[in-house]
Amino acid sequence: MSGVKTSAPRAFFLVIQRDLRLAFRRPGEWLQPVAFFAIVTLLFPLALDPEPARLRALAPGALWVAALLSSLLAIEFLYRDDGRDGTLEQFALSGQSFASLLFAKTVAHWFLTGVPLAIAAPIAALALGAPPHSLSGVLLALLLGSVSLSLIGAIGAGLTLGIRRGGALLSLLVLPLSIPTLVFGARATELAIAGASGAELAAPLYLLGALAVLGVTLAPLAAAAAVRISLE
Amino acid sequence: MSGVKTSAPRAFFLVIQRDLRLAFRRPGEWLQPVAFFAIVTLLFPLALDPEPARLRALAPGALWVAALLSSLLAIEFLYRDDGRDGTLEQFALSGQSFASLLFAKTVAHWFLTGVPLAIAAPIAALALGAPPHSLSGVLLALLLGSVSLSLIGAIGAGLTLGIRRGGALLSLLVLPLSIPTLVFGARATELAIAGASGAELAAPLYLLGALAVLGVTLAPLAAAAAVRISLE
Amino acid sequence: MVRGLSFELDAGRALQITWPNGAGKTSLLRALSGLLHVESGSIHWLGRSIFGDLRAFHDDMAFCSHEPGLKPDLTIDENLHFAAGVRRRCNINERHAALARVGLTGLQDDPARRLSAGQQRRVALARLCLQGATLWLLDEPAAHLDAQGQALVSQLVSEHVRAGGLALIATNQPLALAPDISDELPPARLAARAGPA
Amino acid sequence: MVRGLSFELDAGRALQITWPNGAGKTSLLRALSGLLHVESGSIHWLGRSIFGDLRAFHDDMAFCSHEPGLKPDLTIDENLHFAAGVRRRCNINERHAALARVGLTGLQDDPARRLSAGQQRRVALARLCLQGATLWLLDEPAAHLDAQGQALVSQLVSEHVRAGGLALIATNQPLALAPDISDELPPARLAARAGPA
Amino acid sequence: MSEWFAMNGYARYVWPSVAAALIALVWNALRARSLLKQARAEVRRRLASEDES
Amino acid sequence: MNWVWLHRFGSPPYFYRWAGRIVPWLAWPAALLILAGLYGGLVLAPADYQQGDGYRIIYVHVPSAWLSLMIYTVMALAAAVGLIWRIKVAHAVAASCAPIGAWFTGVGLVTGMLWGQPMWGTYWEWDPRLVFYLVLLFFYMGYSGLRSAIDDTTRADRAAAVLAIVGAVNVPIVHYSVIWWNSLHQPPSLALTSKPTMPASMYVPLLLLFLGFTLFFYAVMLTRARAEVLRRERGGNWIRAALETTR
Ligand code: HEM
Ligand SMILES: Nc1ncnc2c1ncn2[C@@H]1O[C@H](COP(=O)(O)OP(=O)(O)OP(=O)(O)O)[C@@H](O)[C@H]1O
Ligand SMILES: Nc1ncnc2c1ncn2[C@@H]1O[C@H](COP(=O)(O)OP(=O)(O)OP(=O)(O)O)[C@@H](O)[C@H]1O
Ligand SMILES: [Mg+2]
Ligand SMILES: [Mg+2]
Repeated sequence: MSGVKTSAPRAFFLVIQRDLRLAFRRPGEWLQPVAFFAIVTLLFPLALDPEPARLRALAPGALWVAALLSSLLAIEFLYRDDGRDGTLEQFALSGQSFASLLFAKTVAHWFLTGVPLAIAAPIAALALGAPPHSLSGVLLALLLGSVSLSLIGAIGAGLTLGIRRGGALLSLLVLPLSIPTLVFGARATELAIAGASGAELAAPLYLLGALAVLGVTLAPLAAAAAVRISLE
Repeated sequence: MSGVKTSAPRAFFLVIQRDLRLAFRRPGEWLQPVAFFAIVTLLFPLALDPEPARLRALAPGALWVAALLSSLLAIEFLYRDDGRDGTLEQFALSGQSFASLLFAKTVAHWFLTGVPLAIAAPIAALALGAPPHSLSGVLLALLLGSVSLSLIGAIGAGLTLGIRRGGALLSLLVLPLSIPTLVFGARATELAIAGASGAELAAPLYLLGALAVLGVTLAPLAAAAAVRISLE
Repeated sequence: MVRGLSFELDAGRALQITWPNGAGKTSLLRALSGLLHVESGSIHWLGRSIFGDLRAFHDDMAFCSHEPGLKPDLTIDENLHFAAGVRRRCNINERHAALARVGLTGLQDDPARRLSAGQQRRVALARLCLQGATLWLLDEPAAHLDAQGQALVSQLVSEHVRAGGLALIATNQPLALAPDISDELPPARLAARAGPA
Repeated sequence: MVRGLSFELDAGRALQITWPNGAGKTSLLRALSGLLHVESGSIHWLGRSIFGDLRAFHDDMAFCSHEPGLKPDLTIDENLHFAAGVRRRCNINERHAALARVGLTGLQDDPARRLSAGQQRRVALARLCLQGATLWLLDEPAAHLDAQGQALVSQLVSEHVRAGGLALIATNQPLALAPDISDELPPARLAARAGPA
Repeated sequence: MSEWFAMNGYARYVWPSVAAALIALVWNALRARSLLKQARAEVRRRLASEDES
Repeated sequence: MNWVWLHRFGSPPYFYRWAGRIVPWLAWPAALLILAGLYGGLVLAPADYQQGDGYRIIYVHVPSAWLSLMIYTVMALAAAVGLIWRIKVAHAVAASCAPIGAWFTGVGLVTGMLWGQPMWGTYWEWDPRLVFYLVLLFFYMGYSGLRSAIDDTTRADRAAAVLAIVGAVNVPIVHYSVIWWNSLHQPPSLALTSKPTMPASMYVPLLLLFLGFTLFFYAVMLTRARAEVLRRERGGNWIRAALETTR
């Protein structure tokens, strides 16, 4: 037996690889949040009678609320299975940095939900009557925003890990924290749809980026602490 | 041992009583969907810059999308715990009508989520700038709507029972089915906020009622069948 | 996944299934209880196929599966009250008697969440007694139980059987049952089956 | 919930904990592994408190808990690859050797979902071997295992111990271990503790 | 007096606010005391049961 | 520096007795101050030259709103102490803060809304200060929700503590929102540094109420914390003694 100890980066990528493979075994599963996003954005034209102007005014709100909710829906499963079947316990006892292994899971999760979301958003925006030239802005905003959403979500997921009905509680914990992302993201989208210049658009995008960076630096530690507590 | 066999109605109420008691052991849990509802409605004014007129125009859509999503969030747990810990298996082997026991669970669930939702809705409507006189209409619409939402949800919950990540899939199954309820509900709310007369309001409310009755007659059987399949 | 298996069990006897892991014990029990669809073959109870009137059959049958099926938030007594009450009326004295029987006296008002693996199993046994069924289907009844607990199981089964009941037990830790009331089911010819159970 | 317990274990020995249900076996193992916070008392490994450098301690320790910790969607081999790989590099031959060791040859490319209770246990044992730790903490290693499987466990443990390893085993089905390598832990004085574990 | 209650027409804003504050103060005070009483009683019960056993 | 005092307060018996002794000294002054403040504010103080008598809401709105922010700060600090040094009493304190904080956040909201109608012509406005204050309420709710959702007291303490600390970012946001965003909400009216803009007859009652509310909070919180400590200290034989000696 024995064999050399696995290096930290190798373990990191092993976990990412593992989660991606698990996901691709069930493509249905990680596409669901996107489908959810699509459906929710479509609900608005149904619930309100859709005149173009009104819809366009509504678009940023609808897009971002839908994005926030679907990322929330997805993040609930970030740790759940691994927690239930004892994998997290094994991670905690693996001799590797727990935080980095969990961060790897978050990264994989972002690839599987954040990126598809960002790609789906421009299409949904079109359906809500956004002009084509605005789409790049929409995409960029969601790409940046989804990073911090995933990271904030990771903390919430950790806190609600042990709990039988994490779902609803999770949203109660995560939504308030996500409000800044929501506000700046929607602002950026609104400007993009209104056809603002790159310079105007930059401001909210920078803020979104700043939030993302902040998240990357702080969230993994908080998440690891939360998960450790839930494992106790 | 032995003792008389439990009569069908007695078993029905026993299950309701059980679920209510379980819920009241954790008040936090069944209040969460309401909190979620509150937060989601709050997200819209944040995402859009809120001038009263625009908000009021948005209110019905926001209210009903939020209501739909939060009832979705809650329904996910209708069978989950019981399925996991083998209680449903015991129900299926109890010699009682499986459908009626499951229907009892749905009724309890509606008391715990539908009713609070209907009570919270008028307040949220106020925050979105609906005039006070419209609130009774809003309440009535949600009270009726939530019934069919719970029943439709019950079918979806049954179908996704065995599945590890029911959440997202559930929404895909349930949202399309709930669209009629959403449309009529939002219409009723819109009329109420616009200050329509009782007669005008009656039309969509009747339709909501019809949907509810339809649900009560059909959903329990479908749900029971679905759960049975997931148990196999 | 099990093929070419045929047996019958008459009142007053217990049948132990001690096939190796993965041989299909759990699957067999689930099939017999009507939970799992049987691909071919038939199951009869009192001479009639159980699928004729499943509910009547279930009235006479109790299945004790891997999961104890307890609600962590309810006290042990409440758990029994609801779980058993759905089938037969049973008053608090009966319940406490049953708990005493499985050696959990005093714990009746503790939330079930506190229980250890073996304690939960014992509650499941208490429920089994309360359900007052004739036919018992037990899957690994002795798992997680300490020596004294395993003796308890054998005792419960033999009493039940001696009182004219039937018991079908899938287990890896064979119970000590008097030969005059118990048989062993010979390993069935195994065959791969299509698709998940 | 366990109080006033003190023991030490030297290389080349196994220690069996056969306390009755609910005595605190699981809790004790979790505490020793550093998962559960100990209210009072200390745990030392190679003379140093484990809390000093928990990760170094974990490098030498493997914990095999109630849950097998398998991913239903991954094949058995993939499960081993990822689960063991996070700790030590191990190539496919090692993995297949380990599977053969626990009597699952031929199943390596089946999805873990298919496995029965006992088969899952066996995979967990294979993982344990691959992790190549010095100290083994085993919780109910023999649960759900048939006779032949239980023999396997005893064998694995004795080999590990004979090769200078340590093993701490919480079980209700005591393993057949040669007395020269194994002791039993005397029941600890139990005491109520503040709040749940 | 009555015109003091009237608050120059602001009565319907001022008094509910004051009421809200007072309710919060009183309720919290009473709640805290009852919690302490309950805890004490519960402990007493437990100690008693320990004594007899 | 040494942490002896911290650990002294960390021992349940000491805390229980100490709190029992201190509470009366907080409660009665609080009652007097609040009554005096209300009398001064609602009766003696003159009507505001522009807001008329409507401004009197300040005497309940500002103290409650300010208190709710202070309570969250106390809660987060206690939680951090409990998390770092594993001090149970600190967790008990944090747990006792949450419900009180939620109550006064509610009062701050209600009174604010009641003030908003006459002043801004609307009960609710989607203004940063108001929104983030609402978020504060959600944090209190989330904290309690998380606590009640976890069975295991120790785990509940620690998980909730993490949340409390994370949520602390919201407090400065609420406080400075009026300055950061151009909000229609009043800017700070009472700054300890600068000379107050309103006559003494107006701001003295406000000061009394600030003080009264603060003392009131500590009295209530400590009482709740004592109950919490009793509830948790199952097997402590000091309890027997404590029950006889302290009231
Ligand atoms: C729903 C509506 C309102 C909410 C949620 C609200 C919230 C708050 C909060 C949280 C504070 C404490 C700030 C701090 O201590 O850092 C505060 C202070 C204050 N509020 Fe409001 N408020 C509302 C409406 C109003 C209205 C309508 C007025 C007057 C027209 C008002 C006047 C004040 C004043 C004068 C202060 C003291 C400022 C300071 O010293 O910081 N508020 N409010
Ligand atoms: N969901 C499933 N899909 C496909 N095959 C399955 C499924 N569940 C079990 N099997 C297969 O059926 C066989 C019998 O499974 P079963 O759980 O009945 O075995 P068992 O006798 O209960 O074993 P154990 O003693 O370990 O519980 C096993 O070989 C297993 O691989
Ligand atoms: N979460 C918990 N909260 C409170 N008490 C608990 C908790 N988990 C376990 N206990 C108690 O701790 C004791 C030991 O539990 P543990 O699971 O360690 O027992 P065990 O020795 O593993 O029993 P078994 O052999 O049945 O697995 C039990 O009496 C149980 O009631
Ligand atoms: Mg089995
Ligand atoms: Mg155990």
